[in-house]
Amino acid sequence: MREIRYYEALNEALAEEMRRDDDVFLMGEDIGLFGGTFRVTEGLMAEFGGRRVRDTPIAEAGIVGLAIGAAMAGLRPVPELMTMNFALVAMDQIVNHAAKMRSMFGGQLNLPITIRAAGGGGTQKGAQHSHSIESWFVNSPGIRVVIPGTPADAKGLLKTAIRNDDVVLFIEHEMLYSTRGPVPEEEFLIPFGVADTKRRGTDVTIIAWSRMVSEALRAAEALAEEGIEAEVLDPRTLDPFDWDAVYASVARTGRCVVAEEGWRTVGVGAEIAARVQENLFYELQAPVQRVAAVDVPTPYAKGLEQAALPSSSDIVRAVLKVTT
Amino acid sequence: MREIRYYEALNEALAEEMRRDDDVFLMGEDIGLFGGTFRVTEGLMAEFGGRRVRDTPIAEAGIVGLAIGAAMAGLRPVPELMTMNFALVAMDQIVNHAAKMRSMFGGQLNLPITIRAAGGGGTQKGAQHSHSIESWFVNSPGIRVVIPGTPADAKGLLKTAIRNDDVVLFIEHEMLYSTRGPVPEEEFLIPFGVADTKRRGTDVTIIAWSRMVSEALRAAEALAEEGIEAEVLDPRTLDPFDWDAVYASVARTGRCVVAEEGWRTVGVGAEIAARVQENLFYELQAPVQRVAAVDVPTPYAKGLEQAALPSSSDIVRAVLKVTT
Amino acid sequence: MIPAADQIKLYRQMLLIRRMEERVAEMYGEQKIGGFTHLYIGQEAVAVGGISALNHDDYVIDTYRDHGHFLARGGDPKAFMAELFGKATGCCKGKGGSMHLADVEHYFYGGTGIVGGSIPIAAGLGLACHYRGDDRVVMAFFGDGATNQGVWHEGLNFAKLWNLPVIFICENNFYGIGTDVRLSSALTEVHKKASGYGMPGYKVNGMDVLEVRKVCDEVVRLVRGGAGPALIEATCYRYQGHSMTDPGRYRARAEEELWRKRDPIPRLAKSLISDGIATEERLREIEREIERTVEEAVAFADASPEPPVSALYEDVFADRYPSDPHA
Amino acid sequence: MIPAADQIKLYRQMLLIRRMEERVAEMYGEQKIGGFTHLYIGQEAVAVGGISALNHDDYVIDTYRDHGHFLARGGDPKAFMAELFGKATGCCKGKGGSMHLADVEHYFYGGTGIVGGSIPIAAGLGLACHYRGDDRVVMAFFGDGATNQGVWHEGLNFAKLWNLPVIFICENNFYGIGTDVRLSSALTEVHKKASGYGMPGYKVNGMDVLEVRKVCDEVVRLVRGGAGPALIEATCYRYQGHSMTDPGRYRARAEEELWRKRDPIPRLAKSLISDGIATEERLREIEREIERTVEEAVAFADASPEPPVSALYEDVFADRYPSDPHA
Ligand SMILES: Cc1ncc(C[n+]2csc(CCOP(=O)(O)OP(=O)(O)O)c2C)c(N)n1
Ligand SMILES: Cc1ncc(C[n+]2csc(CCOP(=O)(O)OP(=O)(O)O)c2C)c(N)n1
Ligand SMILES: [Mg+2]
Ligand SMILES: [Mg+2]
Repeated sequence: MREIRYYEALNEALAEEMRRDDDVFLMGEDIGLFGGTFRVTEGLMAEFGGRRVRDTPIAEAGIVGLAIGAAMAGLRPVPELMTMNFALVAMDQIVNHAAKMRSMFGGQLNLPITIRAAGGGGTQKGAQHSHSIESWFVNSPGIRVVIPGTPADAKGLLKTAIRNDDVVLFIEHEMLYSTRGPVPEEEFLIPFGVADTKRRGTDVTIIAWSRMVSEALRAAEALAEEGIEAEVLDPRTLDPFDWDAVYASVARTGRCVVAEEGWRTVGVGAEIAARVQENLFYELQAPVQRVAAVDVPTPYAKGLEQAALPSSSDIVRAVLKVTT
Repeated sequence: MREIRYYEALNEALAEEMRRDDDVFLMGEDIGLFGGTFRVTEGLMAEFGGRRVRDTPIAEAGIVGLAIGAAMAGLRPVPELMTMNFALVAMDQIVNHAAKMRSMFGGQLNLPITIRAAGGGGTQKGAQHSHSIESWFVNSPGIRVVIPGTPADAKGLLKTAIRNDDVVLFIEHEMLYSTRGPVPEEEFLIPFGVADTKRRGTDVTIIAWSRMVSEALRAAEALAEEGIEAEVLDPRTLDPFDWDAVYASVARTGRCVVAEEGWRTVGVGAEIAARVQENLFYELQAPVQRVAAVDVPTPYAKGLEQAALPSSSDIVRAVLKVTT
Repeated sequence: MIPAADQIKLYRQMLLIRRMEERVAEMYGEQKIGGFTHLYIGQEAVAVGGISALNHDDYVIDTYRDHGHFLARGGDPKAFMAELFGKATGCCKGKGGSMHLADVEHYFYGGTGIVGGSIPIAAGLGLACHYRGDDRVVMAFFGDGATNQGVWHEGLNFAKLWNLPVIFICENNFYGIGTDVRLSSALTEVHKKASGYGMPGYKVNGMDVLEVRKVCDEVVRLVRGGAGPALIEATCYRYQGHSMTDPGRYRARAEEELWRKRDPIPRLAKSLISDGIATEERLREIEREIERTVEEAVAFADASPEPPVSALYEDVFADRYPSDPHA
Repeated sequence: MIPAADQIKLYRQMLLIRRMEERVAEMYGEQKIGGFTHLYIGQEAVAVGGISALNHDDYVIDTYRDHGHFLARGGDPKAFMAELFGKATGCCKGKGGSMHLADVEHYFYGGTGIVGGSIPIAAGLGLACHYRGDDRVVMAFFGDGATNQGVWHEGLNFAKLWNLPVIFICENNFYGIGTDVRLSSALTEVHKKASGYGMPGYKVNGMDVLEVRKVCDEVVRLVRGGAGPALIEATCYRYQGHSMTDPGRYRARAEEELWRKRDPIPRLAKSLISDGIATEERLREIEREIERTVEEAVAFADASPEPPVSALYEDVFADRYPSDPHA
């Protein structure tokens, strides 16, 4: 299969869905003339023009608000917040407006909005520019959370998100944009709520998403050399969440490690640990371990940043803790 | 001991700290001439004047921002956001500015800010006005989270918060303001990070905070009639968190139920369940159970709201699940 | 000159809102209505004058003080009262309540409980008009307090930047809860805030429904014609407290009395009679019709069923998945 | 007329910033500096002209494009370069990086990475001046793009409402990343946005340090005297891309060349000489001194130690508790 980059896969998904449906349009900072901070929207202004690819002021709450209004009127906006860091100024519009409106209005309308943003750290952008705060949105009802870790997942899930009739937060990752992977040439969609087994194994289940998928795979290889076969499961969507796949895998392996880039305390990993012990109390051979960021604002200095964020060696350590 | 209401206890704390230190001042919507939406600041404008009790525009991000600036210059602002619902428009100032600044600046300054806000639902205020989102702030490093469930805790912790040199989010509860309880006449402070055992018991540990403390106590009484003695532990501050107290209690009882008013998925209860199973894997007699709000936007209709939010009977059910 | 039939309709609508709100207050007292309930009494001329200047398929969007606009937009009084009662037959199936009335069929996109929250959404509705190339307009109502929120600024900038067909109507009742506009806004003449966006700003007497209607007719015509957004400040007064639990002690009696003399309903009644548009008898008849409507709405709401607990799990998403909560 | 010694100081500071930034670009190329790094080259006259109008204990606050202001405020060039290198000797111990330079001793309250985020904070510093009754002022620097953020609006409203001593300086370089100000602001003449708050707005040529200084002298005098806040728009141009990774293809060559002709440094050099304030030799001497300063800064940064891993757990809070993370 051909290999393309994560950002190219996203770009294809946007272009295909825009060709398919005139109601789909993009808005965001520097997505048009500039081509997108991470090149995801490159060439789209040229193909679709300024009506459908809209450069905006730096006003993320406004961007989400406009998307809500447009969706109320039946359009399918795909607003970009550039990065998840800027979702913080738009929290109220995302969580208290977009996510609750359908419910508050008794189902009178759909809000088919796909909010795109790049999450994550790892490139020394410092405390304010390194957020992995998917846990807040998973905590908030009324919004789907999609967080692909490979080019193929990025493409297939973005297409599904755009066709989905609800509010979707689509979290990309700054460090993944340039990574390559096989992506089918022909059209495909990936359903929400279906975890993907990125590696089969029998001794431990590692649950990882976004950038942690590749870290988990790297860890699994290192572990294989020690004779430990790790299964790597990528939920791909955190809401809906494929609990069945998690339970099935952990029931088999008896051991579970969750790896996430977000802060440890009250991260999504906490939820996974809580549910796994609830549902597999007697099957678990060891406590669920969590690998996550240290609970401090991400520092700028390279060494400190690396110490703050989780990596494959932390995953290896956590697996060894429960398997030896 | 004399009994006073939760809002009166808070009012005393503010007045005492303002008398003690001229650098302490209040700002917020309707806190001055109006006396505070929940009467917490009643009479303070009369005693301290408009310099120290400042009515503001409806601009919560601005309110927090101004508090940051004032704290940078050495003052000790106590901004009020009226309710936690409005913290959503101020998330960036709270989490990405206030909470991170000390760290980003390498410890060059302290930010002694106490942000007060009323959380919680239960009075039919609907989806946008019923938030218990303490989990987001517990996830965010750099900010303390204090959440008292009784008048005495409210007073003692607010005084500590105001004297504390860091950013504190002080979460009150709309339904607690009018509740009464014993509060010492003489001055007292309650330290952060020290859980309070609200009831002793041997069979199960119920961890609960804010409004869930009284629900847990009610549940414990009902359980006592069935011969089950529940210990009720109130962490009172979620950051710092008194893990030792939790572990000690659960090590004794072997069973743990967490009750919180926030949404279940990725609530603070998830973190507690995750840590307890990590640390007491072999002591636990049954999986940690969580009692929390159903993962839907809180509906307005009374019956639906009651079905959405957790109550003492849900706690009883959860305890019975692990004890019988 | 506003046609006679229209003037009667304006009268009927203002009176409907007034009488309905009076009943809402009673029902709140009887605890049939709960939560936050913000009455519109005193401000009727703004909703009625403004909305009557619209086509049936123009968009309207609102704040939590949304009872008047819902009714002025033609929302069903029965569904209105049932919503406040938290009944399954309410316009939002009892899930929204007073602050979140919506009626998509009438292009009424509802109330929000977050001050200022609707402003960028209004611009988004305007964007949809542009995007589709239709000639609809958007009318957004909000209070003086909302103009100091960040999103208000963002919404107005977007609207002007993209020349969106949005009429922003600020109901300046001089207070945000208990806070005087002079303690919250650097510019207390709200219409002048339009200057920061190069947008035209208008000021109207919000206690005179005919004036509101006249100005809105003109502004709607301009905006529909492509002139870009406009800001209208309608000065008015709420006669009751901010919400049902507010005794309103922060306002001077004299101020309240002054504004009660400007009541928009008797004012229109007087001119209808003096202009020979209606007789006193006709107005009494309208009053009786409205009383019947109100009674029917209350009876309907009373008789309606509560939403079943299963409703808790509905309407959150259009698409459902196994991990969604369920009964 | 600005005193001769001051003019030389202005020259020295602008040149220091320019040369330092050129070295920063090199060091970024050598990967000694990482993350986001936004150069200030081209805009030196704004920071230098503005900050030189202040007392040493007035407050300054900034955005992520903060190198120039840090240096103009008297921040240590060594601590500056070490911070960019992520070293323990940096002004923020290597924890802040390019976007978060701070120097509290010099009343420089640092950069924020969030566009507009510093604006209400600036008002808060102004509030502290009022609260304490001292006669300090606050100077807040930000870009044209920031003026469309919600908190910008909130901050300006607060400042005017409470008459706080804040000078808001917009460095209008006509772009926010690659977006032309005409595509982001309904009002492109940023100083006119002051009208929405009843605040005075000034426009200055941000490529002429003497003009910036003159206007700031006057505005600072007024603001310190109690006149309330002011907004200054300084038109200027950044010569490099938005950040180190931006080739800046969205700008026309001709436009860039035009602005390069307006370079504030040769402009001041010329007038220093023609006004008899300095000889060419003196200017060359300054250049040499600055080169030494720059080299020393780089050498210092290079030789400095990385922060130890234990630093990760420090500085987050003033008070520590057992549940805080630790090594
Ligand atoms: C963001 C936000 N902050 C605070 C509140 C609490 N609150 C509800 S109504 C209100 C006053 C609003 O005043 P105004 O906009 O003038 O509208 P009015 O009530 O006068 O119609 C406030 C502060 C809120 N709902 N949302
Ligand atoms: C809230 C927020 N949104 C987006 C960004 C990404 N961003 C960084 S700088 C910038 C452009 C800012 O332009 P301007 O304010 O004109 O300042 P300049 O870079 O021209 O100095 C943007 C969009 C951000 N840092 N913060
Ligand atoms: Mg008002
Ligand atoms: Mg700019």
